[in-house]
Amino acid sequence: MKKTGMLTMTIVLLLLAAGLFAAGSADADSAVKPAAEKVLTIGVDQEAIGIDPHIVTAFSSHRRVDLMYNRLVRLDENLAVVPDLAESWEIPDNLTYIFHLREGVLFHNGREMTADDVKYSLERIMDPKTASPGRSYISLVDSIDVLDDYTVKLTLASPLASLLDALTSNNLSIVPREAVEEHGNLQKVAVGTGPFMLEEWVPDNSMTLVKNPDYFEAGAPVVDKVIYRVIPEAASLLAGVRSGDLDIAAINDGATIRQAKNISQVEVMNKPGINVRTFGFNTTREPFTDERVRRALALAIDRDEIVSMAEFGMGSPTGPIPVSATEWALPLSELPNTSPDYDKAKALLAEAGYPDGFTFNIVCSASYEGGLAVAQVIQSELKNIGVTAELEVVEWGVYIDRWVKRDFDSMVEIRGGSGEPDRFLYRTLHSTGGVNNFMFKDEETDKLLDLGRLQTVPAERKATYAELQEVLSEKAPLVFLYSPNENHVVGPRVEGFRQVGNGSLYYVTHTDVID
Amino acid sequence: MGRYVVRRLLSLIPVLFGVSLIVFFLVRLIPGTALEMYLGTQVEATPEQMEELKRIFGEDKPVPILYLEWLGDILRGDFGYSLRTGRMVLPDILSRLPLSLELTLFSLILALLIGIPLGIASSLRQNSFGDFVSRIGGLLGLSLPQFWLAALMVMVFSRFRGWIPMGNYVSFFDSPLQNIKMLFFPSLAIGIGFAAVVMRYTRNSMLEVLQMDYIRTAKAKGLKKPSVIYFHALKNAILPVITVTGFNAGYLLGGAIVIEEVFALPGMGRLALYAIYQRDYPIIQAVVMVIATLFVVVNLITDLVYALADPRIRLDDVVR
Amino acid sequence: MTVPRLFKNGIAVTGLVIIVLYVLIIIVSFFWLPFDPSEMNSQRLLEAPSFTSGHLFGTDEFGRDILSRIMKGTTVSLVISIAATALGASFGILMGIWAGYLGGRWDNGIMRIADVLFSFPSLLLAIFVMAILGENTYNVIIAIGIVYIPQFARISRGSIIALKSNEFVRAARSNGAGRTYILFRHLLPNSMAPIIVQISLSLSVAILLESALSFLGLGVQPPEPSWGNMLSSARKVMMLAPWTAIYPGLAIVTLVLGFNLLGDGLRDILDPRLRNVR
Amino acid sequence: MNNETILQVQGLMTEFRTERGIVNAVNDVSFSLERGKTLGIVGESGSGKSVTNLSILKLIQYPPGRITAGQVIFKGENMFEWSEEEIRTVRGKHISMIFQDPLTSLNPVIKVWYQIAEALRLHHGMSKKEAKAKSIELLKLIGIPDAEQRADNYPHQFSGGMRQRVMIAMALSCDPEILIADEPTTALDVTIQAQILELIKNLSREKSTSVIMITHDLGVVADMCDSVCVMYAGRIVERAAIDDLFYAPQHPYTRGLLDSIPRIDRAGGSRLHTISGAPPNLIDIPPGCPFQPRCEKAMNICSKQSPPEFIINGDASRTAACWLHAKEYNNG
Repeated sequence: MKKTGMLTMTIVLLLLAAGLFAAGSADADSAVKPAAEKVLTIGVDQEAIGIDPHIVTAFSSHRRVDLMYNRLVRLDENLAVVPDLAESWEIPDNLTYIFHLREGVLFHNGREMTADDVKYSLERIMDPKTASPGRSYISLVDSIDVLDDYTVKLTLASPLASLLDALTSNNLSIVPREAVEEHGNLQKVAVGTGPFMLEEWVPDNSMTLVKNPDYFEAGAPVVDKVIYRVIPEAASLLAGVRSGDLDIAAINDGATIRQAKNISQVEVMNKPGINVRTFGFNTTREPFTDERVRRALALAIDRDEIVSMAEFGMGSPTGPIPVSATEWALPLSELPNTSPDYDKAKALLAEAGYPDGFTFNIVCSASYEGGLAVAQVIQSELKNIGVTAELEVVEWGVYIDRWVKRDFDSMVEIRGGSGEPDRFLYRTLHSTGGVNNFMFKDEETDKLLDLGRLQTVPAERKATYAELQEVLSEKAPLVFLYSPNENHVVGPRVEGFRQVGNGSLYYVTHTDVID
Repeated sequence: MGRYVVRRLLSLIPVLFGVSLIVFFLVRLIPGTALEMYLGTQVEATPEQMEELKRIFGEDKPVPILYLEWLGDILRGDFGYSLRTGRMVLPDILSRLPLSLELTLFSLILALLIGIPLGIASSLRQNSFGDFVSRIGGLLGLSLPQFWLAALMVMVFSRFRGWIPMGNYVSFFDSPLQNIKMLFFPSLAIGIGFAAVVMRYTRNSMLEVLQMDYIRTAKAKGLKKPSVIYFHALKNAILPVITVTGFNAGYLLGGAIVIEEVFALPGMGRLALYAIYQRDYPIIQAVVMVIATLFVVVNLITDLVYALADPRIRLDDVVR
Repeated sequence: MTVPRLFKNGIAVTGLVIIVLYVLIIIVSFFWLPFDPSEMNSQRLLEAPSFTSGHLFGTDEFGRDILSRIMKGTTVSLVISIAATALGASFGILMGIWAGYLGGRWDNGIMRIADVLFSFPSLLLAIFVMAILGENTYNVIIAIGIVYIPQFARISRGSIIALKSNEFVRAARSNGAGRTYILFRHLLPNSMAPIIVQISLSLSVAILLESALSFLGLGVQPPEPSWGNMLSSARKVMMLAPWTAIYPGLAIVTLVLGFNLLGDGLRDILDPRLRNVR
Repeated sequence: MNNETILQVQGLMTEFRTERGIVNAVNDVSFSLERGKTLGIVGESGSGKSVTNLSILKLIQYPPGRITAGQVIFKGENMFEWSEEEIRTVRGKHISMIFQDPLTSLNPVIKVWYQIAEALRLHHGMSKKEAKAKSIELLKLIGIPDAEQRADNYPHQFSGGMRQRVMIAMALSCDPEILIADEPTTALDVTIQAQILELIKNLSREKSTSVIMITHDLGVVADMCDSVCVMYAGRIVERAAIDDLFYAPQHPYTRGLLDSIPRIDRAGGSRLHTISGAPPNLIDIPPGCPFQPRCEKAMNICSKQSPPEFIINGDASRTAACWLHAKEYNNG
């Protein structure tokens, strides 16, 4: 014990000494440091799962890729398509797209980006071996031709009016061939053309990006360093901004945002996002095979109540096209079956043979995407028309499993929307759509979706999608509930940050920090 | 002693084998696969893409074959790649290990610093009002749900910059002061419960020891009260406390999941949790194996420390 | 002898009183609750506790009455804690006494299994079981019960081994008593003291485990109220409406404290080495 | 120096509170000890002899034990009026003790030399080094072979007799004026018993230490003591010089004790005597003589009134608490 006592003492003393020493040296460091390296710290709730822009599926990865790579075109804060690597483009017919690239854009490895890189990137995405989620966005592209170093031509197999919008996806970023060949893939390294370069990545802790000094946009980026910190708890994210540990935090939890609004030190930025919370039916299971039953349920749902209870008011009720896509979305008041009418609902149920209601399951999960809170409100609302909903609350992995296997009566989901109706609705509701989990097969819907792809005259397209919105509200394969706000809580040092609306952090490039 | 350590480490083999078997098949019983998690709900994949993905995610072979392959790999020290991030499993785990060890160590230190003095004080006034109050206080500490306490701490202390880690974990060797500052509340949230356990053991053990003849001898020698209590009594009373501390240390290594989650600390528990959510089998398997190994090693260390503290124990005689 | 001593022990009595109070709350909750615990009210979201509204503990983010939910949740918490402990204790004790009594190969085999289960972190094991079985109240019981098995196995094995060599066992055997008879009539009753203490502690830990599982979204599932899932959903709103977290938290703390007090008191009473003449 | 009274115990009462009631372990005990002499205190287990002696140094644990009355006069001062701190300075330095079971009485996790050295460092202000040297010296003195090496051992590495030697070394390290030996040989083998007793006898004689020898073994008393007190049920029932006790016991209990010793000089035919019955329960002692239920010569008065100590033959140091002597007194 004598010896152990001595040992303990020695360790404690050593630790103390080390502590003082390091504290002293740390202070010395900061004193010597040259004036103000500008560091912007961003808090996010999930770690990136790889950073190869062609491979990643997780939203958390997209948020990183945003700042390290460029696409041909990008979305601005109004969700409009604007130039990125392509300075301009021509669409001679609805099957041909010609892009003129910026000159003098350098990859992080110092080599200039040319049309060959565009061709290589898009072909890598199309290669099944890459297993890229971006493949479906450009599956209609028939050929990619390099016209000269700075011009590239895409030829489509059939018209796709939403192609430009699709090309804004991070999954269609332009990457250099040699980096892929050197590393096998780009999951751990970043060699893009973007405003920031990867400096260090400590998984589940932080990712540090440094300014790309050769970035093609003059004066950007403004800050020298961007640090992402992974903090799963919304409350902790807010606390971080409040204490000054974080400058910007992306928070999707309504309660926390409501609370942030009461805190004077922080600013809350929000706008309706492009995602849509949905309550969808398995249209191959009784009684949801009957359109009248689905409509009756839609009529029992009070979107405002759901937004106020499940999102603490931080969202906007929406129809089939997210309200943030202002160009396309019809106001809810112009769509049928979007406000509660219990009498009509009960009448429809009686007509369909369920005068006393029925019992069914709602699959949901406790994670944010799983919509447990929404399911609880729906459950309560459906009591008004005598329908009993039983919640099947499952772990997230099980939720995905059920989703993939289409094993549910009904399911609460959050769907990644788009400012471009074709991109959102075709895959969701066309009978051949890849994520048509409702197994909805409706000729009228298919016809309108196909038509929308062909039309390049804006007014004509608009009419088509207006009609589609009405059809979908009437046939109700799913109930479009609301678009959650995109929220950022911003500290006092931050200047010039703007939200895109699709969660992208692109405008970090233009953001400054002021002490 | 060397022989004893070797024997104990050898006994690790059947345990680890059992753990590996259980974990490998158990994780595959959980509905959903890593591939499904990877694709999520937003991604479409064509059939030929799916074939490729299934090969990448190791879903193209029967599970027993996969197990044998995996067993062969880990015997060669190859823990494979994460299905979620594509990174090598072992470096990823080893990078989390210091935090988990540190959190465990700090919580135990806090628990001992709080628990032992309270336990002694309580035992010296057995059945007094103070004893009653401190016992109830100790049991109260044991009754607090850790995450509740942690959430309350975040709520109250998050306004002070640098006190709550916020995902910004600083290694002890980079900045010890900052490191200790950040781990203080997480360690406290964990340590309070264990402090109660330590207090209880200290108290009970002190009560027992204080009745011993050798305490009477010490008093009869005219020793002052502090040296009777803190030297003669405590040296004996501490023995069961060592055992329980070691036991808790082993338990804690993988058990701080909830605290790591609330304070956003990148530790082993959280790694395991996320791996389960993502069905990242190689990670789950490796984490559980590492934790099980640590558990056994910590128990071994405890026994060694015990033997050091109690001269009556000679390790080579211990039959296990 | 033990029962009067129990009542002399202030700690144990305090614990018992708390537990009895909660049992009374359960009985009351079967017949009467202040509000319907699942009734949502969009006009009364996150209302602070007040006498005038009748929501003594305030309302949650769906406008539901927190007091009613806590009262309803008491049943869930107690049922889980008792059932899980019963499950873990019965399997664990059977394994432990069998291993301890038979010794040799049996002992080795059974205790290796317990070792393997033991070196699994308990929460992780519970998470595994929940993920495999799916989230509902029964599976919470099974998950926690499984976590308990090795603990009970170790304790009961230890005390059986300590007793096995005692005179009275030899005496019973020389009187021609059978194995099973000796085990259940002689050894088990005499080894109950540490097991009883472990049971009372397990009861309290079960409540904490349930709440930790719920925190991770793997426990009792809404809308059925459990203290754990109330706390877990309160986490989001606790800064806005602290009462949503404070009252369910206090409910957990007091009941767990009750079990812990009882357990600690029982330990005093059953452990003769600590028995101090007064 | 002769006949100087060094310690005087007067009217000592010690009780224990238990769940069943108050145990009067020591009930109005008085005796005195002279310098350089050895006093034996004899009695069955539970008769209160150990408690009496623990009470002298206030080593009774409270709760449950408590000294309720009496005086202990050490060199003319009543120690019971002293503070705890003052009493502490007497312990180990002026009055030290040896206990019955050397295994449990030595701290198992502390090295032997350190346990001996503690008192030296405390009372004589020795440095650690000096104290260790002195401890080794003491170990040699009491006959431990290889004392230098053995000093670093722990108690469990010693045999029973060796341990008791260590206890003795510890007790005598500071050259106390009084040594209280509480059944020092009970836990030992017979052969070792004699060695230990011899050791105590020699050491105490050398330094003219006064000894209180607590034992249930009359053989030990005969071997060691100058005078004897016989205790029964928390009281002294007879006191006498050593020869008087053996040749002319005055109390039936003492007589019983003596008769239960096998003796060579007794005729082969006589039976070995035992005292029938059991010692009384010390809770709620009935009125009358506590020995009365077991006494062959019990009279009426014995069950009604407890006998005071009667002085025998006018010698104040020769008493017996028995009503039989009341008659004799009256007649005389």
